[in-house]
Amino acid sequence: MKVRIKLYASLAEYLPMGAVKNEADLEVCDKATPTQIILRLGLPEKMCHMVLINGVYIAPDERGSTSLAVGDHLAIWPPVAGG
Amino acid sequence: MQKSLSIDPDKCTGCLQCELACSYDNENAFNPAKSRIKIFTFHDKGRFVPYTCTQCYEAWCMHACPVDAITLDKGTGAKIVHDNLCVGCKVCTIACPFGTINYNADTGKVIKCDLCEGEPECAKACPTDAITYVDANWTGLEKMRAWAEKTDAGQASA
Amino acid sequence: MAWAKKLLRVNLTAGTISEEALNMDWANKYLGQRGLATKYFVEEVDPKVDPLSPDNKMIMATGPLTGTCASTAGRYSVITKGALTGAIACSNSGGFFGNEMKNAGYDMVIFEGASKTPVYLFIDNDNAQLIDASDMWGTSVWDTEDKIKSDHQDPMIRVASIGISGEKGVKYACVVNDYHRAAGRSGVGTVMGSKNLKAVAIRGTKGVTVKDPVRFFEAANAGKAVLAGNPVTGEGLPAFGTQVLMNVINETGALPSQNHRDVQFDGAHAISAEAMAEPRESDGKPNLVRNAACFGCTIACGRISTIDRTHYTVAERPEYQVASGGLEYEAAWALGAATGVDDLDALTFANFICNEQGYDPISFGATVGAAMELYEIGAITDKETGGIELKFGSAKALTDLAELTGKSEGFGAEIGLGSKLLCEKYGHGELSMSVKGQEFPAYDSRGIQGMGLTYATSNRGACHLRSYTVASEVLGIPEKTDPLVHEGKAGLVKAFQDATAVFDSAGICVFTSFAWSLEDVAPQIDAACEGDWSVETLLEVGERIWNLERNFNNAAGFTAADDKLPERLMKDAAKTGPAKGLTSQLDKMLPEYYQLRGWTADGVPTNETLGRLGL
Amino acid sequence: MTYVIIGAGPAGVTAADTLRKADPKADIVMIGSEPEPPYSRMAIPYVLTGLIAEEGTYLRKEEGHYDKNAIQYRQGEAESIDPKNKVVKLKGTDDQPYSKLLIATGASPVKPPIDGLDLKGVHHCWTLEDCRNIMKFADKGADVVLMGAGFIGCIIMEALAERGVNLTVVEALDRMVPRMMNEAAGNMVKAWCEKQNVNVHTSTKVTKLEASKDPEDTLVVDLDNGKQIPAHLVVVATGVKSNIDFVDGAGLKTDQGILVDECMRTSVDDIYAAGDCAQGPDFSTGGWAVHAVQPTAVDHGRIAGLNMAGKSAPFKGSLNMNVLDTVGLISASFGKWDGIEGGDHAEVIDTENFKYMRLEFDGDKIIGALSLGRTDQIGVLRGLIQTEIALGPWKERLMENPHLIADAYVACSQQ
Repeated sequence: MKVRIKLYASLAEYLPMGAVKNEADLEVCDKATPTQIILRLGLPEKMCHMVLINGVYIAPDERGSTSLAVGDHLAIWPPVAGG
Repeated sequence: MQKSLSIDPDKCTGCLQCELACSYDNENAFNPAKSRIKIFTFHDKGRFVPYTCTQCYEAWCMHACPVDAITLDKGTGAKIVHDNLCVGCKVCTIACPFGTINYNADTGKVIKCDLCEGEPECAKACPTDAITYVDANWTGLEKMRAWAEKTDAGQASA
Repeated sequence: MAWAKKLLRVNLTAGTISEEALNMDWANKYLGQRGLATKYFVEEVDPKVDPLSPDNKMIMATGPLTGTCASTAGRYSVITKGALTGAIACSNSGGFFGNEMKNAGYDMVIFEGASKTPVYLFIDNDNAQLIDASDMWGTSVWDTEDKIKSDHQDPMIRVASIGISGEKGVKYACVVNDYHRAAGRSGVGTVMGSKNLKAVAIRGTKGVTVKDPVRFFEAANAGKAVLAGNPVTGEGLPAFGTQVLMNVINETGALPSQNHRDVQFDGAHAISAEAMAEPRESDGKPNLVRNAACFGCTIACGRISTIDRTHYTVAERPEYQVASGGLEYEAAWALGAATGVDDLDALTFANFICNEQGYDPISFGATVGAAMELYEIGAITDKETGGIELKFGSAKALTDLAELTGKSEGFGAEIGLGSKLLCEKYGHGELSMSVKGQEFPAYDSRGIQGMGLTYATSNRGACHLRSYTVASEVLGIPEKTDPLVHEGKAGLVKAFQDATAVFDSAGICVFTSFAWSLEDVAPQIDAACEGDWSVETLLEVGERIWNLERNFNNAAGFTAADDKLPERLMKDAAKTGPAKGLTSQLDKMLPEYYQLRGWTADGVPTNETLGRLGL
Repeated sequence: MTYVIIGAGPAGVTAADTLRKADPKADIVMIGSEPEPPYSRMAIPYVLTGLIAEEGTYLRKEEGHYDKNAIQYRQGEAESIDPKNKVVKLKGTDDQPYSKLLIATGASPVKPPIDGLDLKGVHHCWTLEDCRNIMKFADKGADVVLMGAGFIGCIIMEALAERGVNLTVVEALDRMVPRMMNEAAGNMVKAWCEKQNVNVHTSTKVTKLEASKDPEDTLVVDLDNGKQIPAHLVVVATGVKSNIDFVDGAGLKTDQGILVDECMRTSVDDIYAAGDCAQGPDFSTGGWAVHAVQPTAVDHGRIAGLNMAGKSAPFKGSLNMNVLDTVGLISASFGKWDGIEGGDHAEVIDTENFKYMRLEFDGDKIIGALSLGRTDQIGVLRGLIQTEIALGPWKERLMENPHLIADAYVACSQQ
């Protein structure tokens, strides 16, 4: 199934080829979890501070058990802040 | 291996922590106006340039001093102003083509970078490694020295 | 020791300047800057005063750490009764001005009265004088700063000034120092303009000392190490600035767009930190030139930017083709998302103009957004706008209005009223996205529930900097809470409010709080300042300051009825994103908040609370 | 190899030290004509003020410096040079043979043709001996007349003022420090001095000095404007001239001083000259000039030493520059401070605060500068001038605000 991957700030360098505006579509297996995708893209785990599926925060201990559905948006940030 | 201050303006954010550390170490107060290192800000280019004494080999300030009040610290290579000998004549301040030795009207003496006896506070305080204290041979100060050589001859060949 | 223990009182009506010893009893109870200056202000000013009357006062104040080597310790605040809000106003600014004031030997400068003719205050250590500024009146912040430095032939003078907008009464004019740092909100620059005070210029070379230097160095260095080791303050902010939030908040569904009709913005990426770093087509260079620090700041989140030379705003105007203060998140949101404009160069240009003419990009952008909605519904037409096609998404309308508002000309004068007065004037007060007259910043209270309470209870009107619960609700600092629920938010908001009042009163930047808790701050204050300063004392100081401000507002005529959000946020549910279907739950949070604060159900501090805090 | 240096001032001592470094084994003989160890005339004013003792003026402070470096320091006054036999003849003592000779005999104060300059209570301020004499007279409240408000006169003035004397300065030309300052700056210095209670007469000449008996052992100074000023002490500082009379007959080409090339060589083989007695390359004009100032003396000494030791080190020329503290007002001048024809200049005058800055340009390069009331980073003016930095866009900024010199220097040299 296809999901949309969004990697921001310093994680942008891990985006797959062909990414536009920090986003790329990725073919993943059914019920893929954020942890699986993080591993596949080679993202350093401690850099994955904010993991959002469709804008909803996924806590670290739920990243291996929460499954994505077709067309879901998985967005990941390193530790950032602003104001 | 003798060390010297290495300056990388590209890394400088203009925070002035170096000036604060320098002034506190030397003047017992946080006072950028009394710092021996100075950050130049080029506003419309977004550029910050830390600037201090190069400790040139044959220092103009040292030679120009009429009373031998500036001497070479053989350990660090720094040219040191001895307050007990300095008479405040200011000849060194016009002799130094970098303008990095300055008169302090409060004390009637001149002040300049002395490399903090080999542990420069500015380098310690710099949060971005724009100022580091490294082996003398590969420092950014070479650029300043290159300019220095244009000032007169005898400098390089000495 | 840390405090200079001296203040300068400038009576602009009489043209007199006098020195006073700082009230150290008050300093021990209110620390400095925001807290201490507010104490002076409420003691000296009638809460009912018209903000623009000579009876209003304006205080520029530093904190005890200002000018020391503690990280970020270069701050100052401007305290007055806000021209935009009529509430207590305290706007905080970085740059290098606060440090210079401390080095000249003053903790604060109190301005009272109003000058008959334009003047500026020049402080050269012990020598302070009011100087005629007639030749600067009608010039921009940038020109004023240059002229003062040139007149005194001293490029090291630090200047805080107002632009034309502040002179002409734009309600949200700022005080701008160092070209692009600003005490930005609530119209503190408008008050300054009403006093005919064009600028304050300072050269200070006296130095700042601390109580226990050895311990202070240790504490300050420990603090710096925490900032450097923290991924947010050590890596994220320097590299991406606050603008990194654009995509975060958009993804979270809390990015108010088009006057808060939507909570997400299609153009978010185009105006984000990521876009600022991308090479542009015309010259291959990114918008972002580099990051820059304020005085003593080891984070360096500031942006220095350039505008594409071929862009319509600057193609014929080389003076705007140089590097200058770039977009921060709140400004980018207001100039962009709030108006639906996704042209990064246009936003950067508007931001330059805000700095150059000294007015708040948040209130400006939000007001333009409101005006665009008024235009869309036909409440204002081309006749009022002078032919500007005021459509959501129009970069040209944004930049034209930026220039007009800077000079308070044409429809810019209307935009300069702020959204509340503008919307009321055209019969749609409900379209003003504001609290106590001050426009919201960049977070939607439906998608981040705590921010609704933050805005509603902020003593200076809607503001993110009074309790930045975004840190917890979205970013997980210090720990993650759920942004969509209202439970627990009253306590969260109170805790943030009290702690923030301490940061604002110490002379340091609130951004340190992404890494520092008061456990990191207390040792620095304790080593620098006379007296004993623990986390507990500081928290009490914070709570005391909050109640002091609240008391002033209550006396000024504000009531619980002013602690409210616009109907749109209470009734119109978010249309997209995680908060889809949700409205703000303010009515559930507010009573709990009052209770936690020790206030009556009407939002008035009880005698018991006041007594406990020594008020 | 025997290097002989006549003169033990800054040029001589610097040359001796340079020679020792460059040629560790050679014999080095330095001949001084005064009884004290080599000392600095520049420091004499600070003895007058009491800031330092006489030892504080010594050019080298390290104990046994000359012995340690095998520099033989010989008392004596050179009478003549015999280049053919390579010998320096000394008054009343043995001749000094040399392999290579450096003449660094400095300069002496000139005595104007005025009656009464030999009277008791009239002194130059040139040697430590002069200094001791002045100190005998210049007590607090004493009436002191200073003849000459040139560079040296002004340096002494500071010291005299600090001793609390009742000071009157008489300068023949129309302004103070006329050779270092233009009218605007010179007048500002005058106004400042008057503010510090120094009586200043410019465009005024001393016509004669007479002894007075009322009170005993004092003087009366007659001025050409008819005024008479009583004085316990008269200090004569009306200029100096190079000490070169003794080289007559040695075949050296001379003008104002001994002419030297860019390696400090005189016209005679193996004889070099340096310091106040040498007329060396002038950076600003490309010609030859005597620049009787400390930085030039040590530059000369170092260049001469290197070349004498066989290291080729041509000199780009000395920059005429001065720094002066006139009773607390600090001024500096560099290079062609009076500009060149057709060159631009930038000038700001702040009369109220005694601040002045003037830059002289040749195209987009700075060739000279005058500054009053500023000390910060003032040395960059030397850097800007001597490295001939093309300022480009910075010229316009300096034209607007000449106080941006340091910014301009850093911007143009460190980018």
